[in-house]
Amino acid sequence: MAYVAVKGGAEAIEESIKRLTYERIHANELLELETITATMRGMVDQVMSESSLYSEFLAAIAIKQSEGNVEEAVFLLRAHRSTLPRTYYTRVVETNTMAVERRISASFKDIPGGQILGASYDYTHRLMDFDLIGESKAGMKEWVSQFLSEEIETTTNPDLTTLPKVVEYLRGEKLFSQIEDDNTEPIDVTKQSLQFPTTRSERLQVLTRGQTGAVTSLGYAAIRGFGQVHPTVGELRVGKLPLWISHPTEQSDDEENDYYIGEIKVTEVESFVPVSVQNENNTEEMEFEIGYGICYGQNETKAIAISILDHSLEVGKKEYPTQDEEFVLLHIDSVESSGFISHLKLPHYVTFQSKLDSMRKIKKESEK
Amino acid sequence: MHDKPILQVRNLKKQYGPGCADCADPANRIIEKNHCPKCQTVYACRNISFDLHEGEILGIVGESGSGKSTLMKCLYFDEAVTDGKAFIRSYQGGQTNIFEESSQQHRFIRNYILGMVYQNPILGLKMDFSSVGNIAEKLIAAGDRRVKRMEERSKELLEHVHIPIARMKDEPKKFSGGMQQRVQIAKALSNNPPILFLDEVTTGLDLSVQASVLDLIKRIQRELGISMLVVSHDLAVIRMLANRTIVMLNGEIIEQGLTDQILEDPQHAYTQQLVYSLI
Amino acid sequence: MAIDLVHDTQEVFRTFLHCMSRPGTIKNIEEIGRPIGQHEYCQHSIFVSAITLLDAETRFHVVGEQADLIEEFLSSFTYSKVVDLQAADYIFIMKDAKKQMIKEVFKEAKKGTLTNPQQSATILIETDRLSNGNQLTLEGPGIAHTQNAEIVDSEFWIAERAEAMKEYPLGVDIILIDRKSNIMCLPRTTIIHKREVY
Amino acid sequence: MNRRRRTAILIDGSPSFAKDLAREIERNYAVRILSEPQHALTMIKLRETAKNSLFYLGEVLVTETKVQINNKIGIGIVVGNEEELSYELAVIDAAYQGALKETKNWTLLFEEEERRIRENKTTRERAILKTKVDFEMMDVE
Amino acid sequence: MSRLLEVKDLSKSFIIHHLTKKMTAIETINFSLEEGEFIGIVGKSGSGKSTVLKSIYRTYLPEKGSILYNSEKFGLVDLAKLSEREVLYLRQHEIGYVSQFLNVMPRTTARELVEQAVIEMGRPKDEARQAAEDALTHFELDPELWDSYPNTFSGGQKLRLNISCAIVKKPRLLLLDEPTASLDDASKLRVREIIERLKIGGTTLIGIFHDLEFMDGLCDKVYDLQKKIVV
Amino acid sequence: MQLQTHFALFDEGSKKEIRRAILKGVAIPGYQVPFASREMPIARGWGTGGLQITLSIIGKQDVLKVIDQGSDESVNAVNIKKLVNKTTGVKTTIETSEATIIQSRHRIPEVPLTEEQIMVLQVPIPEPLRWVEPSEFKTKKLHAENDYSGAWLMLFEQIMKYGKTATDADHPVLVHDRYVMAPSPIPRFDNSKIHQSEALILFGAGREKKIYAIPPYTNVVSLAFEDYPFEVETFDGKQCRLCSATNVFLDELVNQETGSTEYQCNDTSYCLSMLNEDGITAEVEVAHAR
Repeated sequence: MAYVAVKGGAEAIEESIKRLTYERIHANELLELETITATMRGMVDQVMSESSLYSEFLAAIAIKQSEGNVEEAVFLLRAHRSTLPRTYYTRVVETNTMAVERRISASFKDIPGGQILGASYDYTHRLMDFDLIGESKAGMKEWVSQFLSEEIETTTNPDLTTLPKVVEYLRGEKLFSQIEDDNTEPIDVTKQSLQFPTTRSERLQVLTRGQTGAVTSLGYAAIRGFGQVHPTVGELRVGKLPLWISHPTEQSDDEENDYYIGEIKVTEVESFVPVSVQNENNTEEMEFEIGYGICYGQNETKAIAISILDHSLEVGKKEYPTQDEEFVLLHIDSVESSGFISHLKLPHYVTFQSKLDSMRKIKKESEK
Repeated sequence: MHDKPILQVRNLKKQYGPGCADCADPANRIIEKNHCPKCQTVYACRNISFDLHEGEILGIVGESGSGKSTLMKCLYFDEAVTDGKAFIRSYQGGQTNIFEESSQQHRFIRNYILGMVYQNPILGLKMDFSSVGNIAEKLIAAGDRRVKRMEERSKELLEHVHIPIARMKDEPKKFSGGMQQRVQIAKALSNNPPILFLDEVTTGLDLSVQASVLDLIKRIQRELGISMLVVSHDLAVIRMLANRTIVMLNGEIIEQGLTDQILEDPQHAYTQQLVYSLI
Repeated sequence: MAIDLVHDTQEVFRTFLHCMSRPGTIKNIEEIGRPIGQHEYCQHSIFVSAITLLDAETRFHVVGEQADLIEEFLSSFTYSKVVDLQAADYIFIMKDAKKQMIKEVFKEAKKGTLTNPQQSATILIETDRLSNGNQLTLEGPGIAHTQNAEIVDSEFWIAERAEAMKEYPLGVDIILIDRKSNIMCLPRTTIIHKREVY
Repeated sequence: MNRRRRTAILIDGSPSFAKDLAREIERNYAVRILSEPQHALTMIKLRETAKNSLFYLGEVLVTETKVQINNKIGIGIVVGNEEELSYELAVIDAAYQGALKETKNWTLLFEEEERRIRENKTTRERAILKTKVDFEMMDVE
Repeated sequence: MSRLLEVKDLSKSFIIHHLTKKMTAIETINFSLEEGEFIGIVGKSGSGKSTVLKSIYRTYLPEKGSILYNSEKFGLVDLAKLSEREVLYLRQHEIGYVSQFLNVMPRTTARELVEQAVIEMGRPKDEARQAAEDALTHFELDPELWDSYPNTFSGGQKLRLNISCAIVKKPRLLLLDEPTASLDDASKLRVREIIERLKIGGTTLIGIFHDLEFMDGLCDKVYDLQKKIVV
Repeated sequence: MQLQTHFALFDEGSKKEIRRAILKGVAIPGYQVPFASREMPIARGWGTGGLQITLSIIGKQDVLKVIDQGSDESVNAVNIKKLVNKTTGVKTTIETSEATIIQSRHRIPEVPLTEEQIMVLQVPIPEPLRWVEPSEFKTKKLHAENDYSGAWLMLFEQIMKYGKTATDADHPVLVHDRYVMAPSPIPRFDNSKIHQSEALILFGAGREKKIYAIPPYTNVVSLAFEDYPFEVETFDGKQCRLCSATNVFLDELVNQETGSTEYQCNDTSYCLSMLNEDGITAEVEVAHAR
């Protein structure tokens, strides 16, 4: 019997992947993972935040593998997390335990504990620094030792882990209502698909893992005109949060017996949004509400945009797309949006043939 | 006369909010108008009971906030009742409290037994679909699967409500308010529902248009014998249409009677005020 | 324990999938995960069924003389939470369950909601014997024409099951397991006719 | 010393600190590795401060090791790709679980390391505070 | 002859809430009516003539007393306490009411108006059409007007249309509430002829008329509201 | 440190969750069961839903066939097959009758499926009402209330506008007289293959996080009005230029040299088996490899 072979894509795929490797390495330059974690802080932070997986080490591998393509790096990390067991949940992290590295408020000129600029691009003049062309290791070393040896004015007992929060100060003033801790168990969107209407925990989780650009754009739209949020940044903090987990099998709830496992860097924003509410006498009154944003690493615009969208979705009147939870939450995920857009590259000739058939028949019908 | 009402409503209650110590007990509740000043709970409908008989038009009149529209929405399942019962003669032999049925059954009742004409045609029509499509939608919902038959029925109804057949494929968004309202009525009538709800159907229309819509409703009722519940804040509309009238205030029925009696011999202070302001 | 969590549960699942897709069809899982020692509280096929379906994300309930012991045993193995009948995703009715309790199960078990009919209980019933005898006739999706079935003690729950299914898509789905580890499934779409006995 | 404080000093302290303690135990006892250092995920549960409700911030990569010394199991979990440290943490945890005699002498060492961590923290914070904006009013004579 | 209607101790007053005032319109009225009789009600302006008719028709809620009516459908009933549904039935089938005012839908023709009255009784449409034409011919409404809107009619034309609507139902009891109030003499005469014809046809009537002359020889008896006696 | 891939990639917890969703899907034919879709090593929209089902049901004994747009050798099909093979070691085939699991995008093979096979279809947009109602909350409610007038109305409007229905692939179907379902973008030609199918058919939408199923021997009816019957794509008078098959779904190709239109079996594996039966030796070029 004769044998008929099919020649197809298998070889082409192999060659395509080889070609990709060639593109990455043909210039014969080696990028160490340490170089990425040490010098690409912004990219590493963005990748960790969008992939919802905190690991500078894995992010660096992903960035290297994807040649610096953030979308692809996020994709790699997300796929990798599907293969890892999730063994623990942390104790509830209270963000007032943050070791602050930067902290500002736009609401007050000065705040208890002070405006601390930390490391920020905000006041750099965005001029190209051509000195970077000839940067040398020796020069770097010298700069650092000079920096560290600079006289530090003695500030009495600095403790950046117990800075008071601006919102607490205003709550003391009764400008915000005191809110009891709400210990409702959150829903994990990675274990249970979104069901509308969503809970607050689902919204915050989707927002924090959202694509930076998408979240920023929608946050911008919400304050520019396609939404109704007019926020003031009450407090923006960048710093490290310590993590604790309880013993996996011991039943004791004694926190003294917890494991400390390390810390993660986050950006946290509380935006103050004036809203009008009806008071007891049925007259309108102004009150502040808080929009909350937090994300991995130092991603300040993203965290602020999250705080705007958080408030937008809490209002949720759907007059604007930015208040429509389905519109916002279903479209900001990097892996989902880039995946579906890119699937348009797949062949569609069967569906196209079907469409052609339908159109030809309609044409015939109208010619009758 | 012992004919069974086509629709019986008993002790229908609808509240927005949880209620508090001051207002939860209906017997000694301290509220202002229809809401509790303390917890802001709104008692939109309180213990509403009435019967709708075959072929009659029952008017419900009251100012905004009286609960009349909420009542209508509850009966059409647009809103869930807080408590109460309702029975429809042609559904399960009138033995089942329709409020306790599932949303699947509610949809069935809406599709087969009820018709609704909203004040705002946007709520009752798909503005971007053809007028004939709009009418067909209701027929489809009621199980019709023949295009030709639905097309014919739509034409017939559009003619009935004086929409030129030449415009049957136009979308309602291209129509005037009065025409939209007439398409909506045609749609609501398409599957011959035994019960039709009309919510402020002439509000916002020009006077001459109002007149033609009212006339249309009356004619339809006469010719098809459909039972109607007409909600309006406008006594003139009620006078034109209703045989019997219920007056609502702050979520309660304060008076009911023959329409001419309500108009000429109103008993309640509020009804008197309403009637005097009409004349 | 010689059970292979990866491949044995896959095999059991495929059996369930086959039987759920073809109500009335009988398949045997006696040999899956063998050989291992006797389980103290329930037969092996119940145990492998449980570890196939249950994990920390699910909630279950056992009805029978030794319910507490079986619940503790399965829970420690799967981390699945033991809950009341009304909240259970999976309900195990053991052979020695009181008949009154079986009726109770069908009354109280989650039937799902119209928006989320999948949020309904799956009931695993242990029975003495399953066969394709002609006591019952089954009809519905998954069955080409009709399918015969014989389920020992089914008279205790057939009417209650029908009552639980009265508003499709609400309902419960059933996995039957007999003493010889035969499996038969009755999804909510299956209509059961009792053969008249003369 | 309780585990909460102990693990914080081991992880935040200098790498050699944990290493030295673990080596001491290894020299005197047989350490059986129950599970090799491996990657896993830990989900972070966080309280937001607008409504004080809880939500999941995301996962963090951890390295986890389990060891056994004299029938006592020790667990080492640490954020990041930290094969060695996670192993050392497990060994030290097991040592404390078994209340091995070596641990009796460690308390002072831990306190010493903790002091060093605190000093470093102060230096770091002072440096950060150089970026604090000074709003003090001009003195009016 | 049998008794069709008996009014016993009928009183009616109005409470005007915003004036916190109670106005008594009629008090302890008593009279009765045999089948086929025509009773006229007289009294000076404001004595409550219309109140009596409206109470019988239930446009006013009777306050005290009873109005016993021998219904074909329900037997002996008290119109003061009868359910609204039953009152509506009687209005559609047994009791007619004619006043000088015309209350109609704005876009309804004279013909449709009369047809409606028949259709409301549950008769088929073609029968209603025939009955309407008969009535309009009978009451001498110019056929040219049949398909126009009644708003444009003269007083006499409106009245004849009103009567047509009432009569087409062949009511057993017809209430005439000053139907001739605004008519010229010629028109009044035609109305008188119509009433005479009704009487001959066996309709029982209660009437209020503005001028007493009109009633002369038409009524079998007259009830004086002030003296509270039948004369 | 051990860095090796688990059998079928997923951790067992993920598989269990998907399996539970599949069983509920089978029990409620045509109903879209929500599940916590995992992120996969291939992109969303590239078959992650189908792949998640395949990886959750597959066992060592299974034989897998993967097709994309009718073709076993399309790059996407090859790629998915490669991933499953790499993580499970199962045998793969292009022979429809040999396979126990067939994962496909946009086609159901021409060779009738059997009781022993499971068909897994990849679904981009599982919601048949999505074009009538963009909100997921509302479409869920419409399904709950058995209100499909929107879907019918769309067809009605097409008839009003064009004189006939204008749907192409993914023509909605009514399952077991209750749920309206998107059959995935298979051509209308394939709709009848789901009705009373001998094989179990599973549908997976990864990005939209839904799984649904059609058990064997289930009534599946393409939505159509009584007086405007459902019509499939027709290839009247056309036949495959290679195997001469008729009554199959054909690809329309332009002959580069002559410029004329030619037709060829879309199901390449079917075409091959036809050719092999005839004893013709040929090499089928897969024109759309890219």
